[in-house]
Amino acid sequence: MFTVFIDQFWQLTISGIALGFIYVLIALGYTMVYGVLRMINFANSEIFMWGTFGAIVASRDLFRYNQTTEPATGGKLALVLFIQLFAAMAFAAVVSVIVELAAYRRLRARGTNRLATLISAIGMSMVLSETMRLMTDSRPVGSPRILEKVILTEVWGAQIRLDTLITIVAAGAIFIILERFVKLSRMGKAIRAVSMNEDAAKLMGINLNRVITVTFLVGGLATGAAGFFYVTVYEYTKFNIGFTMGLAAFTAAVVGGIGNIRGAFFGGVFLGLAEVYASAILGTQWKAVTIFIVLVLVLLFKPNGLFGEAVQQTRA
Amino acid sequence: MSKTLLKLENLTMKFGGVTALNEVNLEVKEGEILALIGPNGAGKTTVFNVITGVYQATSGSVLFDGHNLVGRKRFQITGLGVARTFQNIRLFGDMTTLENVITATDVHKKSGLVGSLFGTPRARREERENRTKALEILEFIGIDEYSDRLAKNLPYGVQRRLEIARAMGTTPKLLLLDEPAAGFNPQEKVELATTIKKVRDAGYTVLLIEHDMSLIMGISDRVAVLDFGTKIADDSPTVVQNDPRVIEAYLGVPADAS
Amino acid sequence: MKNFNLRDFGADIWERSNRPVRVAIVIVVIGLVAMMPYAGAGFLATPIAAYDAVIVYPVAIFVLMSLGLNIVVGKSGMLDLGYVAFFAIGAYTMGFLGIHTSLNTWEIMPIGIGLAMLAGVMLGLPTLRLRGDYLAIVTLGFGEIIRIVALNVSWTNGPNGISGIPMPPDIGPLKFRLDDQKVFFWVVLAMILMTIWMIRRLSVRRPGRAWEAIRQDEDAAELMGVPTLKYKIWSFTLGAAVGGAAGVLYGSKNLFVAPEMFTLNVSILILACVVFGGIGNIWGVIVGGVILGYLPDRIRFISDARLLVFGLVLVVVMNFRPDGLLPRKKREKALVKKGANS
Amino acid sequence: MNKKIKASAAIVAAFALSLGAFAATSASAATKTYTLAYQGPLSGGEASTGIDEQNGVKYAIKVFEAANPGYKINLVSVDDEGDPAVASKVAPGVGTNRKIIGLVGPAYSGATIASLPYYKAGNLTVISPSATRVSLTDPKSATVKSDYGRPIFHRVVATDDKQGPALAKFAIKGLTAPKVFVFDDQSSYAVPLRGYVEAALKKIVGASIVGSGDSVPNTTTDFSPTIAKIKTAGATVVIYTGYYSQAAVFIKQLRDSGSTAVFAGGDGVFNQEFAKLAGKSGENARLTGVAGLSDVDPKLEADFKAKMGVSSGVYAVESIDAANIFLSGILNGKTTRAAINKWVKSYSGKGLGGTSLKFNQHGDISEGGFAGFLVTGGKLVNQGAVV
Repeated sequence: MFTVFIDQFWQLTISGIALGFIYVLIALGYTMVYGVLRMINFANSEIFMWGTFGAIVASRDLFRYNQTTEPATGGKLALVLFIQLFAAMAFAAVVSVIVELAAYRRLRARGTNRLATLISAIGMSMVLSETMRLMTDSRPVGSPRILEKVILTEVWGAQIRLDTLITIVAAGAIFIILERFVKLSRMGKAIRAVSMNEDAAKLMGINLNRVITVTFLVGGLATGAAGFFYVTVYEYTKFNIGFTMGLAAFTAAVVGGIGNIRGAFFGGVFLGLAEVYASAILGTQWKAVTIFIVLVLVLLFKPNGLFGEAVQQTRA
Repeated sequence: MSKTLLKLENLTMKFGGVTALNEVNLEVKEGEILALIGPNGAGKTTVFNVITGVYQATSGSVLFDGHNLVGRKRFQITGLGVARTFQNIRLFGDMTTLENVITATDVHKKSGLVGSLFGTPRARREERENRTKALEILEFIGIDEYSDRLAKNLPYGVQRRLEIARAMGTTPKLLLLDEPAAGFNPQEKVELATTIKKVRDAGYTVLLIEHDMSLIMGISDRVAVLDFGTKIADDSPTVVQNDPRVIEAYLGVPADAS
Repeated sequence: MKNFNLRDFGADIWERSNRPVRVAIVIVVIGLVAMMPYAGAGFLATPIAAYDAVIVYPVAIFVLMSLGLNIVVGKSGMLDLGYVAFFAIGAYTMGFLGIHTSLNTWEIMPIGIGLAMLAGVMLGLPTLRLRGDYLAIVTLGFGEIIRIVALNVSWTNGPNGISGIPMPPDIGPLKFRLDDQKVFFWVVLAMILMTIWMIRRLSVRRPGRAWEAIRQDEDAAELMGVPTLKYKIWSFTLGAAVGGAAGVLYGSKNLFVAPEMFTLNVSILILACVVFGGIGNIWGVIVGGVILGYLPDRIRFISDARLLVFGLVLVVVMNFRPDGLLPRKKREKALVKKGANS
Repeated sequence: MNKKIKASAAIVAAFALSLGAFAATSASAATKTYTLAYQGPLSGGEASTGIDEQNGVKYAIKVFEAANPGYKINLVSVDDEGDPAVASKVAPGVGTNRKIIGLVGPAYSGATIASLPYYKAGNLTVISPSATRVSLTDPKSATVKSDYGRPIFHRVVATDDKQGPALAKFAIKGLTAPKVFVFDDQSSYAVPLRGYVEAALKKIVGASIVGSGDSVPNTTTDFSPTIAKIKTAGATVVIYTGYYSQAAVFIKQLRDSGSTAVFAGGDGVFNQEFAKLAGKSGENARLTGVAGLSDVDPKLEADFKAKMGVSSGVYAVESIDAANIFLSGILNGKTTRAAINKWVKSYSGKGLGGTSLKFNQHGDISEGGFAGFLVTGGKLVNQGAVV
């Protein structure tokens, strides 16, 4: 049972961390929106899915890459990857803002019950995934190989692959940039003010609608970046990938303490590792069950997630 | 000397590094109106929260009618005979006035879900008893004309009184009133004072948090003063009023206008 | 006319009536609904899917499940995203006992309900202390766990599912038939009526008040002496019981259960029925279940785009009627009489 | 043009009823209209399978109508989303719709099992192009006797218990002492097939199954734990019994991890899309499947594309074969459900691929096996039948 786990421990750990960093960025989308709206943005998983398509559209239609094209190298590689990242983030951010306008704004203005907003968001995610399904004829879409996945080196028997390394470094960088933005910029401070106390923030003259739109935008950017990394690593997407990834990322956000940006980070990495370890030890079919049992245990002993304290106090 | 109903012994409450209550000792005698005063942030509501089980005391004990309340569940404490009102009104807005009180009267009833579902004789009898009792309480507090209005649509003053009525619904021995006169005009305050006295005369013991000095002086049998989580005075209203430490506490820290 | 509103209109008629008239109204309404299987010829007919099958599943079973979920979400305000778990437990109980023992549907029904309730208690005890979104994600996880377990253990026959589940035995002259599902409809209708009876009974008595208080202010409720955890578990368990009952009947009607029938989508759809129709309001929930159960089959002519349309409908309706089509709003006047004859 | 014929046919038919004399004068237009149905996933996540199959049926009907003027075949599209829950909702309507005299499908085994009771009740004959679960035609199937579809169920595709051994043999062909790792995708197609593959492997001398295998839910895209298991087990052959889209994601990750183990998959992976999605990593993958339309006859494929506007998909041949059996029945005047059932039971003919189509008493065709394919240069190249 544990032979695989012991034998391949470092390899699994690296894979888990890379997967975890993708979760971190999606979880960031959930957690930021939760911070300002106190709402699970159910459509975030579909925003992610649209982000993956953004990355593919960029490489396929902009740079005319196809399945038989040789991977790019050097400056061209950097350019293509950068444009892909940009496209994924832009796609997702635009969709995210549209979601806010169509599914949330009106309901929030009327100050109505949370469940209506939740159903509205669920409706919106159906619209998003169904639109993509119709556009792709329900078929999976492969991404051309842009990045040659060379094995750079081996550490303790674990392969360090280029795409893994790029994911960890770049996703980490994007996370830090966004975290700094929220911490230091004027807009970021406004976002945090709204997270802590909406009424007080309003009294201080913060334009709530703008703050919320920007939050969705930033959340969308993070989620879209996750879409880019997903495409780079797995070179594949489909209209229905959002659900599984979104669910895992959402769980990550909760484990970390939803509404808390640092929580999203630790939650994401934790979940990535938990998934990979559980799959190796118990079999991949029990992955989801293990995660949920861990989630329940975390919530029972730390009811607000591992980093959730700050949020809870402002809410009480 | 009447018997002690509630006794706080060396009650300490810490939140992280902040000490909200520090070794507080307090006795409430049966049948009296005891006012708990102090500047904002002195820990008055914390006392209520510890008594009613919202917070678990860091150390010390809360003895009520022969029971130690520390560590008990909140609804059990209510069942033993402690009921409270809330500083910021927390009625069940979508229920009627009457239902708000009936919900509280349920605490001493035996019939549960199965009995209610099948309409056992006991369940039916208890429903009738609850209703009668709730109506009596509303009449006693003087808001029975509102009994079928939704709580959220009531005038502010009535909501405040309903808070008291609802707490009385649990048939408490000790009634904890958290700033019952907040937001009242002088006329309403006078009426409230009458009501509170009436409640006491009906056999309830009252522990009261209030800022309005004239109200307190008018109705309290005794006044205890908290400052920074420490009890600094506990005596008759006139004595407390002239206690230099109390005056300092109030002048040193600007008192809340309300 | 400006203030016309169907719910108040209906309630007014109800209040102005005396007991015999009320009884008459109830009988007429039940009679009319029971005639529904005969109304499939005209406008109501569903393309492709058989009308008489559609009004059993999804329509009637959705209504039943929505009523059950409404006890949890609508009455006591707990967000449950894993309701499908109880449905699955009921269906698998029927499937397993139906082919391995000689018990019939009606004998399995209490077992299925009991197991669903047991699962409700087991899940509820540790998790119902959690609030809001945390509870939502934990229940969601529970729903997935039940499905994954069904997929991976041997007695459920894994992904192949259990087929050959027996139909219910005939009730006197009422025969269960595959090509004519009227009797199934009537059975579900009876279960719906029993559920409505149960909810109405409980709503005006102590449990209803306790749930209402918990939903509105859980802390205040507990401080007013409501044993909140106990009533939350009751609420959860009753919801589970209804879900389990629906599952048992579904298994016996469908003759086949497989894990892929019990995905998160079912939970979300049922929740959508509750919120769409009018959360907390029995009639609203019924309307929600009927519309959301029926609509996708009625609009099959737009074939591939129907889920898209369904999503759009959810967004639009929620934006313009956030409390659902028939919202919960207590009528102040109405309560005087209601209290009197409870 | 087509529309015009339809319209005039309708008018003529209407007149024919009221004015017999008039109808007699235009004998050439005495159109006979019959209704068949196709059932499979036409929307939802599995829609591409159903749409491909339905195109095959539509193509067969087009060809038939062109060859036999005077016949008009309506096709009812029964969308079960590949989901048994949906199937049991639509099947009663199809079962009681007496206009439908035969049904091609259902595409998936789960949906078939959910639908069968209703079709049995209505004596509606079905011929599935792709439901491969063994129990459907196995009267002895221990746990699930009720799956047995006689007398209405037929299929023109070979079953999992034939494919399992074929896949096992083809996967290890030419290898000495292969160490095989087998995993599935948790679906009701993949899990039983994996069972047959493993059973077959155990019988092959020299081959061994290594590791405990894996079951990877089909929504997974990160296969690193599975790859870790493969490496720990030191497998030289990896057999995946799921579908092509996951297979493509998996094989890329496997190759990127440096593994050179032989990869093999069943007819779920057997799809041109696999080669396309997997790119270079997919080279030399060994797949078992049945020949597609372009394999059978490139000219036929060209005609298909001209008539339908799209290329044929997987199971196109089977879908056309199934439709043709019904259509030939109609041509021979078998136009009631009972007559069609008799016709199908006693049918004997050749399919497009040259297989003889003759059903045994359980509804299976006796012939029909699996061919092995090797992915070469991004194409699936037929290596001939696996024996």
